Amino acid sequence: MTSSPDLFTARGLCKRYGRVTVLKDCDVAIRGGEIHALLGANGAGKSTLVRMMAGLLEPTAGSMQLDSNDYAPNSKRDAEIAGVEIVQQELNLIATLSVAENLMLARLPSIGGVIRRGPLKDRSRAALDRVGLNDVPVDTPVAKLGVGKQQMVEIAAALDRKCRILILDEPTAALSAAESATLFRWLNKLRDAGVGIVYISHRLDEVAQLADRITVLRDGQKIGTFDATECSTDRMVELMSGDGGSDDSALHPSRRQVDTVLRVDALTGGLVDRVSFDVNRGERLGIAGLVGSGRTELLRLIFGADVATSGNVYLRDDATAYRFRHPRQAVAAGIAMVTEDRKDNGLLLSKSIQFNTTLASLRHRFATTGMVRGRIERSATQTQCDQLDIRCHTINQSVGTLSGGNQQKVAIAKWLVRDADVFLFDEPTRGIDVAARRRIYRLIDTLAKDGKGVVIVSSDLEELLETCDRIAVMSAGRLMETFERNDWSHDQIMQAAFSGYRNQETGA
Amino acid sequence: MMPKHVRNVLVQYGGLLAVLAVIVAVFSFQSQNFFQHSTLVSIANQIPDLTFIAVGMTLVLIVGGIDLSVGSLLALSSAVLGSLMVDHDWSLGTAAVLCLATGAACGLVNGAIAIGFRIPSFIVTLGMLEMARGATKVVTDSQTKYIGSAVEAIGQPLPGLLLSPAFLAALACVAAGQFLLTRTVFGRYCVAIGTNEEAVRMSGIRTAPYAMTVFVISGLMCGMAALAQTSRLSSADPNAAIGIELSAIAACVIGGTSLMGGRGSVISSFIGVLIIAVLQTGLAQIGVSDANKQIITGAVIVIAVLLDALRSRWDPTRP
Amino acid sequence: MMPKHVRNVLVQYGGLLAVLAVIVAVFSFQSQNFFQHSTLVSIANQIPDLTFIAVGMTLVLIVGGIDLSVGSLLALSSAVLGSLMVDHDWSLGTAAVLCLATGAACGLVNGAIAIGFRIPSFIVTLGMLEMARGATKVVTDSQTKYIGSAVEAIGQPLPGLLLSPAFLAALACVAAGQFLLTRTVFGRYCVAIGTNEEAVRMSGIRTAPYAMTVFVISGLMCGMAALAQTSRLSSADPNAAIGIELSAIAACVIGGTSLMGGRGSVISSFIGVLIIAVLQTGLAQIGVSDANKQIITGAVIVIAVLLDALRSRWDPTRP
Amino acid sequence: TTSTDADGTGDNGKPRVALIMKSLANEFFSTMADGAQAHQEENADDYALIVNGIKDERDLSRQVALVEEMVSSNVDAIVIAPADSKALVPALRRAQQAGVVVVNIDNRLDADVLKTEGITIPFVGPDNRAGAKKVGQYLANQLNGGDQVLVLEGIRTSFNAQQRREGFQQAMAEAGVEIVDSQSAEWEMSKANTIASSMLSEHPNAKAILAANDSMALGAVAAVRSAGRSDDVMIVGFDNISAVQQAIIDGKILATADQHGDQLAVFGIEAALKMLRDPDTKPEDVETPVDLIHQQTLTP
Ligand SMILES: Nc1ncnc2c1ncn2[C@@H]1O[C@H](COP(=O)(O)OP(=O)(O)OP(=O)(O)O)[C@@H](O)[C@H]1O
Ligand SMILES: Nc1ncnc2c1ncn2[C@@H]1O[C@H](COP(=O)(O)OP(=O)(O)OP(=O)(O)O)[C@@H](O)[C@H]1O
Ligand SMILES: O[C@@H]1[C@H](O)[C@H](O)CO[C@H]1O
Ligand SMILES: [Mg+2]
Ligand SMILES: [Mg+2]
Repeated sequence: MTSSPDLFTARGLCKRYGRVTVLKDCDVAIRGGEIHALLGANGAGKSTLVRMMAGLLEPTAGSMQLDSNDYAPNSKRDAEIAGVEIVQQELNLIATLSVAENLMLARLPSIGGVIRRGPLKDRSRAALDRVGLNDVPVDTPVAKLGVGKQQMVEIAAALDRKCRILILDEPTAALSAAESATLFRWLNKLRDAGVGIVYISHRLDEVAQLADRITVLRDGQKIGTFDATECSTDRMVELMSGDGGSDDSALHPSRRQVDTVLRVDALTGGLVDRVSFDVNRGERLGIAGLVGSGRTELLRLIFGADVATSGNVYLRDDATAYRFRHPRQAVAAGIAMVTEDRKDNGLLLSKSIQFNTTLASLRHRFATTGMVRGRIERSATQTQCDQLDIRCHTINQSVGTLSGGNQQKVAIAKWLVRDADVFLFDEPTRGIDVAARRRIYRLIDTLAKDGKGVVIVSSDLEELLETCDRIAVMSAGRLMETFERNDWSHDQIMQAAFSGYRNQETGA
Repeated sequence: MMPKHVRNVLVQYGGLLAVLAVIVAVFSFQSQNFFQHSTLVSIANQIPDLTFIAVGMTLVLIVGGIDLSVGSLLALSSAVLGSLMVDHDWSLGTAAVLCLATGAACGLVNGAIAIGFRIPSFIVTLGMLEMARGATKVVTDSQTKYIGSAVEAIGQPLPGLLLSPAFLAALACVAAGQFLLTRTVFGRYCVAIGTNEEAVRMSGIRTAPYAMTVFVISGLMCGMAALAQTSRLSSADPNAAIGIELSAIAACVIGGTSLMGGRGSVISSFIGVLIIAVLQTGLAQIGVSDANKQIITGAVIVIAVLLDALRSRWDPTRP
Repeated sequence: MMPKHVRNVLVQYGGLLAVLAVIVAVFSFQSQNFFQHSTLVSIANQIPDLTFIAVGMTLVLIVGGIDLSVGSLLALSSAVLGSLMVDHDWSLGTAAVLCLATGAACGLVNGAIAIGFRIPSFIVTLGMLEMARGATKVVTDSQTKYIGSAVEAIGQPLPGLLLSPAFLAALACVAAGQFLLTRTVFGRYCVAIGTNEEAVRMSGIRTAPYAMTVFVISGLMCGMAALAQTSRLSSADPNAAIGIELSAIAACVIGGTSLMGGRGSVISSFIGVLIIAVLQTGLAQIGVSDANKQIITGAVIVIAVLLDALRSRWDPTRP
Repeated sequence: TTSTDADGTGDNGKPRVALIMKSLANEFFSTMADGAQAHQEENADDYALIVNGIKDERDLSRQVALVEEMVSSNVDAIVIAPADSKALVPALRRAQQAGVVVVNIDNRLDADVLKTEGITIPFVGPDNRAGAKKVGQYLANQLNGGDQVLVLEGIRTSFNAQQRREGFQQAMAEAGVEIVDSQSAEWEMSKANTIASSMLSEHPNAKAILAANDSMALGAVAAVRSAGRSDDVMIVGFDNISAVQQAIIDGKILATADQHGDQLAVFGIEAALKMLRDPDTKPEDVETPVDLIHQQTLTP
């Protein structure tokens, strides 16, 4: 690795909110032609740092230089002009505009203010094809895409812009391996072209595979910058958390009991086509698949968020066939669901941690005769904060001001407080750091131990391999195959994930 | 404990109370007759109508709706009261029950259509605004119903207390509304629904009954307002309360309630009502021209909200 | 190519056009005088005012704002026109320029305060509603300014065409507004800002100039409406257009514009205006009682939106 | 110029008369409408009637539209109580030009504007100034020179509001009574209540309130009552709507003027029918009576 000169340097960067300091005296240097990973636990200050680089946030103190010129962007526009692009952790698309308009939003091709629709279409088509989104029409409204596709659109937009520094804040959190691979190919190309890439991810194997250098943040402070070659994933964890490698992956104990707790029978609706499976008490069932394969839709059908056109759901050893028409019925029957898109339908961002944590169980656990009992509400919230290690100043802080990972923990806490027989998790560790992820795996293990049935949808296959008793694979809305823990392989699962589309092509 | 409480009140309502104090000070300075007992009594007599309506409106705005029909519902409820008492010789008590029921029933219709068919409440209540006004004309035969002293007790100061039952009831509704909003499951869910209805639904909560109830409350408050106004004027006027929806919404927004839902306080709306009422009374009292009255009213509304916005931007504890 | 285009229009506007057609059919059935040339001319003469205002309002609603001051701005612009022509003998041309400038300037003030200080536009324009009405009374000295034939040309049918310049200008504004909204960078940014202002800002686009411009356009449209109305009445009336904001917003919402911002169509708003105007005219012609007129109007507004909502729920291509 | 008659009288050959009023929610106008309807029923063979009003008294653009709509539905005559004395004239000229007979009732059109537009429209209605003066004089008899009184005006752009204010002023001036405050409550009860309450606070010595119509007088009654001054503040109104009659009997209102609203439209319609029957009649103004109403006139 040649040590090319620094393209970007930051010295003594600080960010304070009121009395709280979230980033202290941070020095960073990014070289042209490197992929520079930024690691740290949830709330360590990664997003804060890169948002300052991209002109989205004003530093409280410190200075930045680009090409050894002073660089102090006042807006994202300033940063773009200087050649700094960012893909943010949270989705930032305009739901009512088309995919093409979103892709080119700040650069709509026009003459005298009138949009040139030909070039708009062509250029956005090219940008989509580049990231493998060949099947997404450029004129669909973005609201019609699933979260994963939306994330891909954001990435496509960033890759389409010329830049010298490209910042990606957890770009793969909602992507499965196949999409991630396309992205990595492009990142490698850009690196070769001399672009400096800042890459934030909690998926350490990705980092190990991709990064040239690694900077680690802990509690708002920089721990150091390291060559990727001298950093194993264990070492990364150690640097981030400050203590030596913890219990790590203990053997996966099966908690599976004999009686079924959830049986899904030929459930159909939207893209989902006659999906059947069952989950025993204490069992963890993973659902894998490509982005857009219908996993989220399946969970929504089970939960009554969308209404199935046919098929049924059975719970416990009860013979009653359910087809829920409203999530309330599902919750009442004993199902909980942690949604994929926390910003959209998981959390009330402007409300406090406490408000969100107790929302689903207010009536059952925190009220007598319709009146809220503030004290037990507070203590239950505090317990969850401690258990899940939600990093916050107070439980009255609005959830919108938490770091992405900590927001996700609140979304989970809401259902832990509510309790249920069956837990549906849609991308439960999206944006969650390694340590917290362990904590959540342990938590899921506890749920299993208590005899709950758990369904986990995840785009992170490693996660499923690590936590689940069985993995079902969806492809194009159908459940293709189910693998037992003892006889699954990475390869087989990927094969199955593609199989639905292959059949489609040959069939057509 | 107590001082902290007082401080909280000051922090939360300080900006608005300051605006109110300034307005009172200016009028007292302009007219030696302003800051006196009779003015206060006259203001206390005027505000119950708008207060009742603003309480209901606050809740409706908080769940993310709007109720434009309040003026017509007031008129219709009042017409029912007047017609029953004048044309059918009902007693005040039973007629009052029907008056309240009328408001609540119309509110239920508003809610049922808006929520049942998922149509913007703006349109549903705009339709109701027209329909209820038309119904008022049918009920009264477009005649002002003069009821006379039979209905006056509600608005008359209680002996010794100097405050009318209507005023006390309005205060009680403000207190109850604030309690409902901040201390009950119902209130919490209303705030949640206004913030992000889909997220509430995905938490396994049925949103429709809550939103529906809020529209019924708003209708009921129109019935209360009708009682207060009818008693104050001793008559049921088919033209009553035209345009009051804008004043009520203004009071709520001055008090910091968001038109986008999810944020609001009944007490703050009440302070908004006070600001509007004091302004109206004061301007009429110092006798400025009609034109200047409007110019000043407009300016003060904007300035009040501006000051409150600046203050709360400065206040780090508020989101 | 063409058939697809036609189909698109039908899919997009079909529900509203069907409602309109039903209304026309019912009235034609009720009165042999309805479906005739002179009625159409009379409707065409009335609608320019509301059309202009609805065009501006659509844009304001789309960026997530609201403009309650439109009625007062119309009156003030009209008052300026009247006062200049009557009291200062200005020619129509120059006075008209100042009339438009008045509207636009007030719109600029609305936008500057609402956006500059981040105050809800509801409050700012409510303040402007009062202030501009007060100013109107100052300008006209609370007197109707009779201008006479000097101003009539604008609203008079062009020989041979049977349509007035005001009507043609209103149609042109609808077309221009729709084009602006769907085909220009400006329009797409307005939609984007109304959908998710934060995300637009994150994309490195400054939102303030766009939102500001939209308020100026709304003010300018009030000036246009003032020209149309003044010419129709040959006079500037200080009480003109009170309450027109509700009709304009109703027209927009009937047309599917969202009060939450981010969604709307100028053409649909225009169809909304037509529905309202045809309803008024038809009800006047068949001579139902005033009370029933209001009841029917309210019901039709709700039903129109209801039908459109049901249709679009059934239409799988719409989100 | 009777081209419209050809098809307008298509149904049974009866002439069609359109009555266009202001707010039908004001009792004054609903009485007027009832009177007209009763008259039409008695004379069902002579003419057909269409009654229209506007939402509130200020919605004049709608009233202009109504004129046009009535013309386009081929009525033969329009009898109108204009919401504005000036702004309606051009529309009425166009109606005349289309061959429609036009009669002005209640609120007189502006003479200068009529002249400028080059048309004559007969006015059928009371002398509002004289009526107001009568009421004012009756009140003045109960007052002493130097007493203070308050005035509630109607909408300032309408001619009859201006006339009534002048009538009040004249009567007070002649009696040496001082008007200490005069504000417009736009014909509305609740607005009048607010304004009267404030004026009473500001002028604790006021002895009377003169309201330009009865709705505002009722608002004033309530204001006086809640100020606890029912015994020393007198109130007068205008219109003699049914609601005030009880109040006058109860002694809460001193007097009002009856301008015979129920007859007003009838007089107008009769004038119009006469002009239709005989196109050569010169349109002439008709002054309708205004009578003073007080406790004695109501309790025989
Ligand atoms: N507006 C704000 N007010 C107060 N604190 C804030 C605000 N915005 C962010 N913070 C705090 O700053 C800290 C750093 O947040 P940041 O988003 O940079 O973390 P992160 O390293 O990106 O974490 P994650 O991996 O979860 O995305 C968090 O503790 C967060 O709560
Ligand atoms: N509201 C909607 N309207 C139309 N199509 C939709 C809608 N929501 C999702 N889809 C489509 O349905 C398909 C399945 O989406 P789903 O979100 O279930 O997939 P997923 O496997 O969970 O992937 P992701 O990682 O994108 O969440 C996608 O192709 C998506 O574009
Ligand atoms: O003459 C009438 C009545 O007095 C009414 O009360 C208001 O409008 C006037 O024109
Ligand atoms: Mg982050
Ligand atoms: Mg998904």
